[in-house]
Amino acid sequence: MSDSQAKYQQMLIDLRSDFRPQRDWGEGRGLLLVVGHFFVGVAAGGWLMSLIFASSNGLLLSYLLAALGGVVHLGFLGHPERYWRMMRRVKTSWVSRGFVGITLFLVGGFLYLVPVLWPTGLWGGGSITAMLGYGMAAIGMVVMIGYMGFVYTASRAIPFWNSPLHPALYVGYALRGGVAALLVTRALEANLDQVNQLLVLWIAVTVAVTLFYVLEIHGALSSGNAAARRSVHELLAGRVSAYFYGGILLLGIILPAFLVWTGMSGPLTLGAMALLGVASAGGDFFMKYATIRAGVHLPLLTRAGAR
Amino acid sequence: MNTAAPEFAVAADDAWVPSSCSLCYGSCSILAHRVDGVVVKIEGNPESVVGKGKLCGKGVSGIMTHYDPNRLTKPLRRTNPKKGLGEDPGWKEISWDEALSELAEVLKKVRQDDPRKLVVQRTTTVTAGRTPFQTFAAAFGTPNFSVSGGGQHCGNGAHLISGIMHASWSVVPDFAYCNYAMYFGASKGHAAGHASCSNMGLAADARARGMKMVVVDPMANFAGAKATEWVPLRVGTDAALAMSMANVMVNELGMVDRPYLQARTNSPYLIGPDKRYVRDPESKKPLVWDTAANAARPFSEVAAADMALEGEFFANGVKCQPAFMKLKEHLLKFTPEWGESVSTVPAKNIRRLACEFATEARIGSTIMVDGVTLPYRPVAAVAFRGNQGHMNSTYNFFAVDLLNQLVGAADVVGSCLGFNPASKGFPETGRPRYVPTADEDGLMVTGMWMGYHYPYPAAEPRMPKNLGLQDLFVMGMTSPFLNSIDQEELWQKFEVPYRPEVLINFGANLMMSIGTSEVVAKSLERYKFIASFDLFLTETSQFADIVLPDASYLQSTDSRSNFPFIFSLPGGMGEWCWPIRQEVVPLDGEQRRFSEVLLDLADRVGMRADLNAAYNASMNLQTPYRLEGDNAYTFPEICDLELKNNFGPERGLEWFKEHGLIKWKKQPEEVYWRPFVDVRVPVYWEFMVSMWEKINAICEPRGVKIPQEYYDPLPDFLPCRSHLCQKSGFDFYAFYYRDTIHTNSFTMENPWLDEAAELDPFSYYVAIHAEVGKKKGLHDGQLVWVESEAGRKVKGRIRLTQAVHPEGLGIAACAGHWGKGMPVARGKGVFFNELLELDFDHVSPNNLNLDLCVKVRVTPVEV
Amino acid sequence: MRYGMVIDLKRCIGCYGCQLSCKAENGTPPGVFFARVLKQEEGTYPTVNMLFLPVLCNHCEEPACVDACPTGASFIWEDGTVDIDPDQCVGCRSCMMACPYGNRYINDKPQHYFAQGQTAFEQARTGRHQTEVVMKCNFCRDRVQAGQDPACVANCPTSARIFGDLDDSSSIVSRLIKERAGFTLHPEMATKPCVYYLPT
Amino acid sequence: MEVRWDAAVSGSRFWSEQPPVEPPMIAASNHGWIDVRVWPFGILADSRIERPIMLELGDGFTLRDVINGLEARCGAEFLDGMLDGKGELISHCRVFVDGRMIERLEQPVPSGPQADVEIILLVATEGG
Repeated sequence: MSDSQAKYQQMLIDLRSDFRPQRDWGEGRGLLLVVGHFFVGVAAGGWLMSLIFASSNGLLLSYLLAALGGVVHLGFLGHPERYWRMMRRVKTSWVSRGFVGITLFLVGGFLYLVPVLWPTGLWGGGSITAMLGYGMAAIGMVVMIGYMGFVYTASRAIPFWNSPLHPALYVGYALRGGVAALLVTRALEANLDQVNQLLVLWIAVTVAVTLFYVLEIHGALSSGNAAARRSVHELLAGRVSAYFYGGILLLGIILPAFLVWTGMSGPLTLGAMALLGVASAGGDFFMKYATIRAGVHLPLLTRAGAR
Repeated sequence: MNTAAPEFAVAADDAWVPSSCSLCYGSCSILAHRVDGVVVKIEGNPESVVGKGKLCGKGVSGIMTHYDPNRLTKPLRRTNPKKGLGEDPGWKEISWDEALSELAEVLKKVRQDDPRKLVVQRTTTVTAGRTPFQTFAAAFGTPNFSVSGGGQHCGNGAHLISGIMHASWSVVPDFAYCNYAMYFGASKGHAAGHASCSNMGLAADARARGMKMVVVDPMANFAGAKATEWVPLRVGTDAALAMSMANVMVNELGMVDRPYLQARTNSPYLIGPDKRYVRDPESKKPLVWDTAANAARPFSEVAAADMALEGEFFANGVKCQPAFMKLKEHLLKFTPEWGESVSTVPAKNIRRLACEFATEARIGSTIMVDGVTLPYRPVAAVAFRGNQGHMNSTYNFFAVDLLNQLVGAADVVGSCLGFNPASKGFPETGRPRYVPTADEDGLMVTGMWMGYHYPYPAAEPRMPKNLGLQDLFVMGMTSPFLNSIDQEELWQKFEVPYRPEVLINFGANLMMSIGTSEVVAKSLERYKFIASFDLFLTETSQFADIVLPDASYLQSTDSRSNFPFIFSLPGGMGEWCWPIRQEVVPLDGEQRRFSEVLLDLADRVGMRADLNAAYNASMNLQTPYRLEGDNAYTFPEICDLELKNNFGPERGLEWFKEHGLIKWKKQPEEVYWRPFVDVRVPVYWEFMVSMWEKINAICEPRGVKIPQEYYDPLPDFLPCRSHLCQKSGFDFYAFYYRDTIHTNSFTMENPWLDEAAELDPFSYYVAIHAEVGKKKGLHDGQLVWVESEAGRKVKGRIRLTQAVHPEGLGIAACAGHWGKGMPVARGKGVFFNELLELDFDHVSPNNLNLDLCVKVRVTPVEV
Repeated sequence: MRYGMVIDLKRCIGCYGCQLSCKAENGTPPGVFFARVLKQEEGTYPTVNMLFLPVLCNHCEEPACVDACPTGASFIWEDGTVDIDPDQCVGCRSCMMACPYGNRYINDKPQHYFAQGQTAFEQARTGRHQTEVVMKCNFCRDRVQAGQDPACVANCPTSARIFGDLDDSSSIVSRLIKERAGFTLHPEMATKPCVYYLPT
Repeated sequence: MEVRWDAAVSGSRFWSEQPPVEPPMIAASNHGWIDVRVWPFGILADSRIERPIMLELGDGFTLRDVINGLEARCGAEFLDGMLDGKGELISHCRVFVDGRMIERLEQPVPSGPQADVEIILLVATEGG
């Protein structure tokens, strides 16, 4: 009982404040949603990269992450037993589209992956089923990469999310997650070929993502919306600043950048490569977590009082 | 079509029961929706005039007070004889028979010894508690009756002067016609108070119609928040502002209603050098100067138009002036510039407000209402709790009402009305019929009153027999001396022949509602035996020997939940309305209704005959509806008799249970009764002169100095203790006010109301001026100590706001519970009354109202 | 037919009557307010007024919440009222992120106000609501179907709240909006809210 | 334009009309002596005095006569709570004769051969 009692007391404090922090996504069970988003993002990017760099292990890892992401999403729901209803509003709801995308990917991925891993399996690599699976997985992957940003853009209650840059940002982070997944896979396979290409790709994607994020923050600050500004304050100097500096910057950018720098200028040990991948993925997670936790509701009273 | 036999008609229980709310003394009419034995909704009763189908936030939340699991269900007996603030009573559950027989034994002994040793005390919240407890005290034979903090803080000034000047319990603008309402320390339709829900609608309609509302208040969070103009002022200086305005109206503008002053006030009465009336030697009637006959003659023999208001004359061999002349000269010293120095209201605003008020009054105009031509004065200066909660209680209120009297805006169309001062009663029976009358000096005596003493003419001061010393301080109503720190010293000085021994308390939580808890605790420890009717274990019931679980208002029957009409029936035109309260759901546990317990107790004490006689006298029951001998009537039977007595034999309790109320049309001659009733209102309080002499004659030889300036016939500004405090660092005037979402200290236990208060910017906070707060390094929400000069301290959180006077410190309601019996209320809000000293030095020497403003210092709490 | 509401800020005195009559009518659990009152001061000393802003679901013509809802639990009745079918709600709270006015609440708080558990009232009224789903105001649909006003409108002591059909240009609400230049909250959010406020 | 304040309304008999329902009039008796039973209640009901107090008063007696009879029977301090300084009834002392309230001392009391006089002090001061 004390958990929901604590939630009630916190609700009263929030309702009293000028800027009501958004807690439903990100806190308590809401954490599962962030973890779900993270896995789905990395899985989608991983699948794409694995296809490009032809890494069947990468495909398997991505598929497992996607499945895990799906389950964690269900764990977050109030009534998981009604999950199938989430596909009924594809016409209007990005969450619905995301759900359909993940479902397509999981089904298609399974059909495509089985013959890749067990060539002698029930159906062959070149069989119709496999080709169908590949197609479905591809569509699913594209949706998984793209839909998440739009979910935030559609959230008019939280001005910080309600900006047009979010989709691009999440696409970027999905790709970065993919590169990270591939690096980790290659490290596990002790396979170092094309590593330089991967590192260059990682740098490019990271630069893009960081640029988007800076643009995002700048957009929020200059938007003239007090709630958006308050979110940035929470991000840079408020409740979630630890996740921003520690998670996004240190773990997500500086550490991997250092490893990349050592990798470029000298031999990259397998361990370093794996650490680079994990750290970069960790950065992705904290980016999503910090952005969600920094969300602040649009205040109904336009001007804050004398407080 | 034959209907199913009752036992087969298993209609699901789904009923809307008409009854009366009890979340505050307004007692608005409600419809309680009971489904399968559970009250699931409380709404206003559209049929009723009291609330007009609406309820405030408290009314609709009554469900959660009724179903509060912390409510008492069984009588409790104290096992730990030691009483004190931290003392655990060690409650033991006992039966009603044990409880009442023990209480009856104690009462019998006291009644034998000296019935005056019993003190009966009730909360103001339950209006229906008035008659049962007053009649019990009268039957028992004790004059010591009190309405605890509800009376001590709020009303000795407001009710006294509303009675003397408007023949009613309180005053309110005639919202239907008023164009310019000036509020002094009152909310009238914006927060709480008498008929508050009805007034909310009426005031909103008036504001929407364009009524200008000027609110004089140190804080702008209720009436001030909706005001056309908020006039912030230094706490407790209302009289300075009002007298300066009166000076401008009389001496600078000369805009007064001379015909009204001549015909309906004692302005023309000639005043001698000894400040008293010059009386006709034979008839003893006050003389006036007859300008037609150019001679002094008794007021009753001169046409009003011929009475002089100004000038200097000789009568009975003494130099004299009309009372109005005395007032006119008295006002000269109250210049707007002086007014500004005391109240901080800029002089130019004082002049403008006075001019607006006098102009809007449209002196001399008349209007037709329901075919009757009546005087029309569409202005009203009203005051209530905030205005009179000071040392200068009487004059703060009197000065404000002077503004009405000067322009004739008293109980006429659009003006300052008393709440229903006159009624011809239900057309078929003419009951209850009351109308103000004139005493032998022609001055008004109120027709109906809440207590059995009347505000005017005041009784003769005498050596006190009441513990509250009201028979010495005859202008006093609720008295501080039942709990003050100097009670014993004063009782000894005035040779009060007995001491209080037994207290019967009904719901009052005086530990929180009067003053410093430590002082009140000591007064409670002196009682030999305390029995307390309560809904919850309060901080006060911790001192009781027996606690009796009261039924809630949804389980009670009362024939007079709104009686009398002067208390909380909305003023102005419309309809008379007599609602009742009836059970919606049966009693549970061993809860019993206080009204029935009192009857049971009367039987056990053996005073049923006296109680029946007291009911006959107080309810004015006429044959054949009088209570006979010592018959053991039940309370519903008494209710039935009263309803038949007033509305005819076929309209008893059953009829009212079905209809919920009865209403009939108000006549213009009832609502705007002043032109029809030949009574004069005292603009010059001549009776104060002799009153002071008699009181001081008793007090001074006993070392109790009564300052004569509090008994001058004309109002003045007299500073509170807080205004005299010069100690450095003490730079806030702390005051407290009624919250719209709370009633006294009662409703913090209601979780819906507590939740709403938690979200309110002011309810549980200490409000100070934003710039002043920042300069002292205080930030919003900071935990601070608020400390009085005498070292009393309370903790609270700061709310920085622009809506308070720079020197003001505003605290809401009577909050800050610490007892465990009300867990939802515990620790919520700020316990303001802890700052109030409770002694003769801090009450008005005129009407005994407690001084509610304190000079305080604010310091952060080291966390 | 499009139901809407007009709230006259000149009349409202912040008595919380709407917030509490709504709570009594719907038995909402702690922390859930289908209607509530915001208070904010305006101006600087001494020209200060208090803005009492009663808020509730605006039943928008183009509700972002209905678009965001993946399951169709959030829908619009033919008379414009926005409602939730609790049997279909999956509890993903997307609608709470979409509503710019924050008038949607997840029912994950304690289902009773007193620590001791549910009162008889809460068993009868709060118990009717499913937990772990989102709840919101539906203009007291049962009352309106029975020809009554919503509870908050019926109880408002200052008659500041008026309920009616915005499509009917001769209705009181339509006329008041025109005559008194009714405005809505956050029009820039383009959800076309149907609760209008009349300036003080 | 000085409008006389009462010009608006003059000669209205609104408040002088008798209320429709009056308690039944008691025919004034002419039996010479009337035995009057006085019932003091509340604080007046001193346990030492047995209730009712029997008095014998002449026809057309007034309340003043009853008071004097009580003073003779029970002593002056019995009247202490009932009368004010000028010997008039104080406002919260209510006297009923056969159920009808009598307000002034000099008012002749209509009664049959036997009269019940109830006297009670309603002493509570109210506030709030």
